[in-house]
Amino acid sequence: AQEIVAIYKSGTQQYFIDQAEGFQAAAEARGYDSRVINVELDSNLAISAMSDAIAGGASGIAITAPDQALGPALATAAADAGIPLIATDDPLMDEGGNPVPFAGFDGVAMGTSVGEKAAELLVESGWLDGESYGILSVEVQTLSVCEDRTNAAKEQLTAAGASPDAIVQVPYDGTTDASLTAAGPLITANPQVDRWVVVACNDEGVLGAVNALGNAGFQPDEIIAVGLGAYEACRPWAAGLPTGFKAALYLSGTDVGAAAANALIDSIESGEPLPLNTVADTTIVDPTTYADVMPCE
Amino acid sequence: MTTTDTPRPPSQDGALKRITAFVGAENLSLIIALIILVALIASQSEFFFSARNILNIGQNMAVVGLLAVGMTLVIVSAGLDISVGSMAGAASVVCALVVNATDMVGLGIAGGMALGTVLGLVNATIITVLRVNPVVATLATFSAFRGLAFLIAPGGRPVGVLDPELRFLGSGRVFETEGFPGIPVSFLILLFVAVVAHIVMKTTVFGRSIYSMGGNPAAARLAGINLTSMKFRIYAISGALAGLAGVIVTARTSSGQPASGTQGLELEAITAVFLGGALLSGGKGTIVGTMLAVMLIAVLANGMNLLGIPTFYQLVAKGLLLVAAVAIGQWRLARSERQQAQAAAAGSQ
Amino acid sequence: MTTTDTPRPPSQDGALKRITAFVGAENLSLIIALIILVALIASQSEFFFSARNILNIGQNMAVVGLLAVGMTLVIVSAGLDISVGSMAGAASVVCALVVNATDMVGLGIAGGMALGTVLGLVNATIITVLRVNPVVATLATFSAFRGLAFLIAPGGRPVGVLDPELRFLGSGRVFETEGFPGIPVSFLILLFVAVVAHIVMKTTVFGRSIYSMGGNPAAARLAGINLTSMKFRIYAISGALAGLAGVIVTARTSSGQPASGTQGLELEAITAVFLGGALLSGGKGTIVGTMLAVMLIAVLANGMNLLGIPTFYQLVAKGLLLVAAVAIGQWRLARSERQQAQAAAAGSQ
Amino acid sequence: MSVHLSIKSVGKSFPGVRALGNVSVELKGGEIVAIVGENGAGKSTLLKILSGDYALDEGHVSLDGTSLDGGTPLEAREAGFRLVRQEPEIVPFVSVLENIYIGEMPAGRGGRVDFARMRREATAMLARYGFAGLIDLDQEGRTLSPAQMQLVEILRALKPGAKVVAFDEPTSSLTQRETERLFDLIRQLKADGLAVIYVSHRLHEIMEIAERVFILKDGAPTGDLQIDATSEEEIVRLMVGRDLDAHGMRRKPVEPGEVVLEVEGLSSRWHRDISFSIRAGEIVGFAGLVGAGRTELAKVIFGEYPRTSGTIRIDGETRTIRTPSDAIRANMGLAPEDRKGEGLILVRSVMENASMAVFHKLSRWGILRQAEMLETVEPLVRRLDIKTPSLETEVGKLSGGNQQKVVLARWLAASPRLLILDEPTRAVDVGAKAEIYRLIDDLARSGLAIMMISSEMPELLSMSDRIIVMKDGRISEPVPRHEATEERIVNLALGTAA
Ligand SMILES: Nc1ncnc2c1ncn2[C@@H]1O[C@H](COP(=O)(O)OP(=O)(O)OP(=O)(O)O)[C@@H](O)[C@H]1O
Ligand SMILES: Nc1ncnc2c1ncn2[C@@H]1O[C@H](COP(=O)(O)OP(=O)(O)OP(=O)(O)O)[C@@H](O)[C@H]1O
Ligand SMILES: [Mg+2]
Ligand SMILES: [Mg+2]
Repeated sequence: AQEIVAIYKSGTQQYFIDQAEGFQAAAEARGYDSRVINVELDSNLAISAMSDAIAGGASGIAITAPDQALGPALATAAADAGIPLIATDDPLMDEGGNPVPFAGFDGVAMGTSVGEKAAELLVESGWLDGESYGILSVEVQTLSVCEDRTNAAKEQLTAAGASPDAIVQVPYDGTTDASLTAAGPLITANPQVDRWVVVACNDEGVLGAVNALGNAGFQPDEIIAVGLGAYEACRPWAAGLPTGFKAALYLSGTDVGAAAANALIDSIESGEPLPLNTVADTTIVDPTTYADVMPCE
Repeated sequence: MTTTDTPRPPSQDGALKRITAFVGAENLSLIIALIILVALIASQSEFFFSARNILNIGQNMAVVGLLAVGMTLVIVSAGLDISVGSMAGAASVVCALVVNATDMVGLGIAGGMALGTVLGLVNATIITVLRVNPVVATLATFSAFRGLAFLIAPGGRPVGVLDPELRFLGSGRVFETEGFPGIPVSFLILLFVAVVAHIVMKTTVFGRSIYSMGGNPAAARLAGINLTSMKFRIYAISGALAGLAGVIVTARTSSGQPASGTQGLELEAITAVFLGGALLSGGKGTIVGTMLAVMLIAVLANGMNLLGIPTFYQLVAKGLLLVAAVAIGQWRLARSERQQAQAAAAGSQ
Repeated sequence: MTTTDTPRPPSQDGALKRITAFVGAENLSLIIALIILVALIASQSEFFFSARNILNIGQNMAVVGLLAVGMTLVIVSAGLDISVGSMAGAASVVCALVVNATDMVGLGIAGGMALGTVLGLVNATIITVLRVNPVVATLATFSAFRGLAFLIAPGGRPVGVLDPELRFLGSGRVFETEGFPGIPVSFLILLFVAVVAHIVMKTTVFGRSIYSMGGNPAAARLAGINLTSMKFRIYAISGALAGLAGVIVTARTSSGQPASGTQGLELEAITAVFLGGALLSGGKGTIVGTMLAVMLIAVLANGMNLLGIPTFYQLVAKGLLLVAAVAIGQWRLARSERQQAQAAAAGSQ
Repeated sequence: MSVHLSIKSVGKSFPGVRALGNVSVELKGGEIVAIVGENGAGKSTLLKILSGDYALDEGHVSLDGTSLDGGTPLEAREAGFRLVRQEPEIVPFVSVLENIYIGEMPAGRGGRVDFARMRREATAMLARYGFAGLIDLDQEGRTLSPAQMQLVEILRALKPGAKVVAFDEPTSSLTQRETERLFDLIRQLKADGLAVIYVSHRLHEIMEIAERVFILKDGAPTGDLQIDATSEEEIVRLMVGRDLDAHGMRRKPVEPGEVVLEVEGLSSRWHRDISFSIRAGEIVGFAGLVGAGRTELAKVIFGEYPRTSGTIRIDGETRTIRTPSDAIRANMGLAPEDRKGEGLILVRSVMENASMAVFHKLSRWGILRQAEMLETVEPLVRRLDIKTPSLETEVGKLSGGNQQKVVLARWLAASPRLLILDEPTRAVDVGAKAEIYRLIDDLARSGLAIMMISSEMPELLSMSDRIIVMKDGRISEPVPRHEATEERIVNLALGTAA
């Protein structure tokens, strides 16, 4: 059987674990072998993984690159080997500046959705008039794909009327614990704020900040936290506990993985080039709606 | 002359001298660095000295602090344990799973620490029985235990755990009163562990044997100290404390984190131990020094976050602080030796 | 008896013995581990032995290999350099910026290596002038240089660079013919560096002095070796090679990467050096051993990717491989010493 | 108390050497037995087997019926066997007190060390055996001088429960006075009913203290004699297998040449205003008590320790010497007294250790030339009769005496103008000692200036052209050879009237 390969920038984040599952299930359903390689946010390893995949006889490759700057190198490698390449989650450009076929939702789109939802909740809450509110933007400042998300979210918030001065940037490394550690002092440093909006690059970042707010004595109704991924947000919802998580963007990794696999296989079988965009759905979920669209464990 | 770790008969010195004797002359430079740092931060942020922020720092020290205490034992014994972060990750998952299954926080803590201990014994076995040097052995288990953590976690995913009692361990406070925000439980745990470790290192046969075996393994072996059994005990303790750190990660983040929450922790802990005055070659290092170093690093991180300094500058600042803290110590040492030499020269004239 | 690194006068032994003499008896265990591993992988994947895949492995070794060569010098001299990955990151960015600004690949390479050298000299200065121990010093610069890399990169973002010549360095091949995919340029660079380093370590005054100073610094100093200048040279070389590794990262990824691609490399490089037989206390270690270890790790990574082994199992497998490779070596050493002693006893009876 | 140590047909091999074969000897309480043999004869190996450090390959060892065949260091110690090692093993960052009690600290409740009791016992021990004032119990191990390290080893052995105490070359870092004190101690142990094993290369000491002498050659016993019934000559013959002048040599005076070393007004942390000179062909001996500062003087001259004032001239030229490499460039060489700590790189080969100081001379464009290295080292190994399986053997695997010869080989290879020898015959056997004396003499005759620090009075008296006595960082007027007597030197060292 022919084999298709997926390369993911991280194998330890739930979203990519889901994506790998979707990718492999779709391949199997259509009688293809599949392999998944994770590169743990390492650009150099991503290049190695790409050449390993090609050397291993892959007929098509899907990749979520750790960095969008890798686009030209990856596109050239695939073109040289004459196999189809599809970018997932983070769009890539080839050497000529043309987009590589893409499946999923990009970081800017994610950040925009999160920002929109947060802005909507903020406007509804009425904090914009009168209350002293702040916005915690939890960011991995060393990772461009993360910055894309939080920048887009912040843009939406300010567009909806939030003051740019209200934004407090919380640097972390993508983990819950780091977010918790970094958010603590920043909350302390803004004692005038009695209501907080929280956005981040992932659910872990939001969770850490929400926990830090809890530690600082904030009640759930004083927090508007919008998750990204929904896998942490859904837990208190499922348990029926009050929480600062008011909504979250649910990304179905499984769907993106399956869409990428199917697109690759279609192209291999038909000999046609890949479609430029294979769109998968994103959904904003909240405590009342999440159960319809996602599992929660 | 530098201080030794043997308690001397109590003298009639002033309080200052007694403090110096306790922290050790070498650690004075850490205290100096800490004071300068605190002054700098406090001058820039009025919030630094708020009770809440101080306690916040204490709380944030807990995870690295626990690892650093275990690492101090390991490094003083002339070993190294690079796997602590991975052990903490595995223990964090086990703790979450146990609490979810049994609803008993005590069992969760015990489970996490037990796993840590077992993994520590695995390290010791590789080092003693297979005679693999500690750096390679724990670099290997650094990888293997991390893999294990993901394999334990169903689907390799973080395990959510919402038990309020467990949460109390991570972010609860005791002695909370009007105006005083209370003392974080996780800090109290660290404090307790550090004090016990300090006493063990200073006054027990086990502790003194660690200094001997680290300073001169041949001498220790020939004097009848069983290096193998010592290593088993030391790595088991390091593992158990890593397990406890993992439990606290679970409690703080309300989820068992196979890797996130524990990445790079080994370097943090190692940094603290060396900054606290330990030597790579073993035989030297104190719990007091390590804890001061942990505090210095935690204050720096807190201060920089408080002042909203971006990550890039934080990285540079952390590097500079480390160099400065050790360089101050070296400079003081050199100066005091020069003075002693001059005094000796003058005296014999 | 264990081997030493001094070449013996050529003898009339068979080819096998000469190979053994070259790789060193201690490294035989690495070769055994490598053979077992290759057999295992090849039995599972038809692609493993394809020329393309073999060369692929060579290409993937380049970055870690270069760092490991520099690290070998550092560790043999009884030092440690934890900052190599960060130096590579900073050099990667500088290389990309220079190539973008000047369109001259040579300048980009020079720029990256020059920055690495300067940062290496910074390490040496902290270690010798400020007398900070190498672990703390390079843990500090590990953080500071990473911060620097982000500060150099405009906006802290990766710097794209599309120069085809630079790309050739990262993924080009030479001697390409019909049926033979050619030899990767990056592998040739590593090979060249490793051979030079091997010759330097084995036959030059500088190389032998590294062994001496690592084995006993006090004795080396009394024998006239200037430890300070040695350290400057050693850390500068480590920095320059880290710079070159950074250049290759840029070439491979067609972008200057401040961190991604260079994170965790220090542990990889350190792992290779110790796996290759070096001692933490210094004075021992060879380039051949290190390169074998780099190869072993690269083959493992490639094989696991070929076979599609999930990340979690990869982590565990890597740990097991490390332990097994060293344990085999220890076991063989013990056995051969026992046999030699028995031979000596029998001989004189 | 009746003590009975029995060693039956013991054998032990290392890769490449059979260190001991078929060695049997019995020892009873109240006896002082010397073990002698050339460097590498297996003396230390035998003692290490008894102390549980090495496992024996064949044979049996028992002490008062307790078998020590597979013994660990702990079992050997508890059975009552105590070893004062040739190379003291000191823990650097803990106090002398802890160093003494390492491995057997008295524990109170909860495993807490009873420091007060340790201090009491140690103080009592120091007083009882006459060592009070020689060592500070709170001093860190790393600050000890070699003699003090030796003392720590001795104190470790003397803790209660000892039945057999073995001394492996205990006097190699001790001065005359300390040696006498040690002999008093040994006699006291004998009177207490303990058995004493005494290993030394100094035959006159053996004649003085031992009652029996057990002789090893190449790992095999060649004699077990009552001291009263033998002579130094006979012992030497059994040791080396031929006749040899056991008293070393009386050096014939030579006409000294130009001044090579001139030290003027040198002061340092340890020294005040020291001036002296050494001429080509001259050997100047440095005498003094332990702690007098001789080793430090050597290191100050060699640039290892800083000086606060003073000038150093070599061949009339003022040289700036701030580091040992400056000193080597100025044609000096220093063979340090602590060969393990400062002399040798134990994990490297004989070849490398011997050629280290001349790497530059043996290389072209920075590349070492194997052939020249071999040409330089091989003759030296032969000339000094260094016993080693090969030139590639790690120095750490050689016997103590052979290690010392490797240090000397290094400086012979460098052919300097001034050679500073700090305790050059420490732990060297009689045969090799005579050889080293001859070498030093040869070197002097070939025009070298030699500064020889030694704590062995006969060696100083027979080898030196002049003797300078050091006390508290100051030096005496040089005592010329014909005026030098043991009495005069000791008086100068003690500061008692001459
Ligand atoms: N650990 C070891 N490994 C290998 N060979 C050893 C080891 N220890 C001793 N030997 C060898 O065993 C032989 C006996 O050495 P030993 O130290 O017992 O001699 P010695 O009689 O004490 O000599 P010296 O008077 O020089 O101290 C020597 O050839 C020595 O090289
Ligand atoms: N590293 C050191 N730091 C501080 N003091 C030292 C150090 N080394 C030696 N000393 C002190 O310097 C003095 C002289 O040292 P040392 O005992 O080596 O003299 P010496 O004349 O060479 O004696 P020996 O007969 O043992 O060779 C002693 O008081 C000693 O304690
Ligand atoms: Mg001996
Ligand atoms: Mg001396």
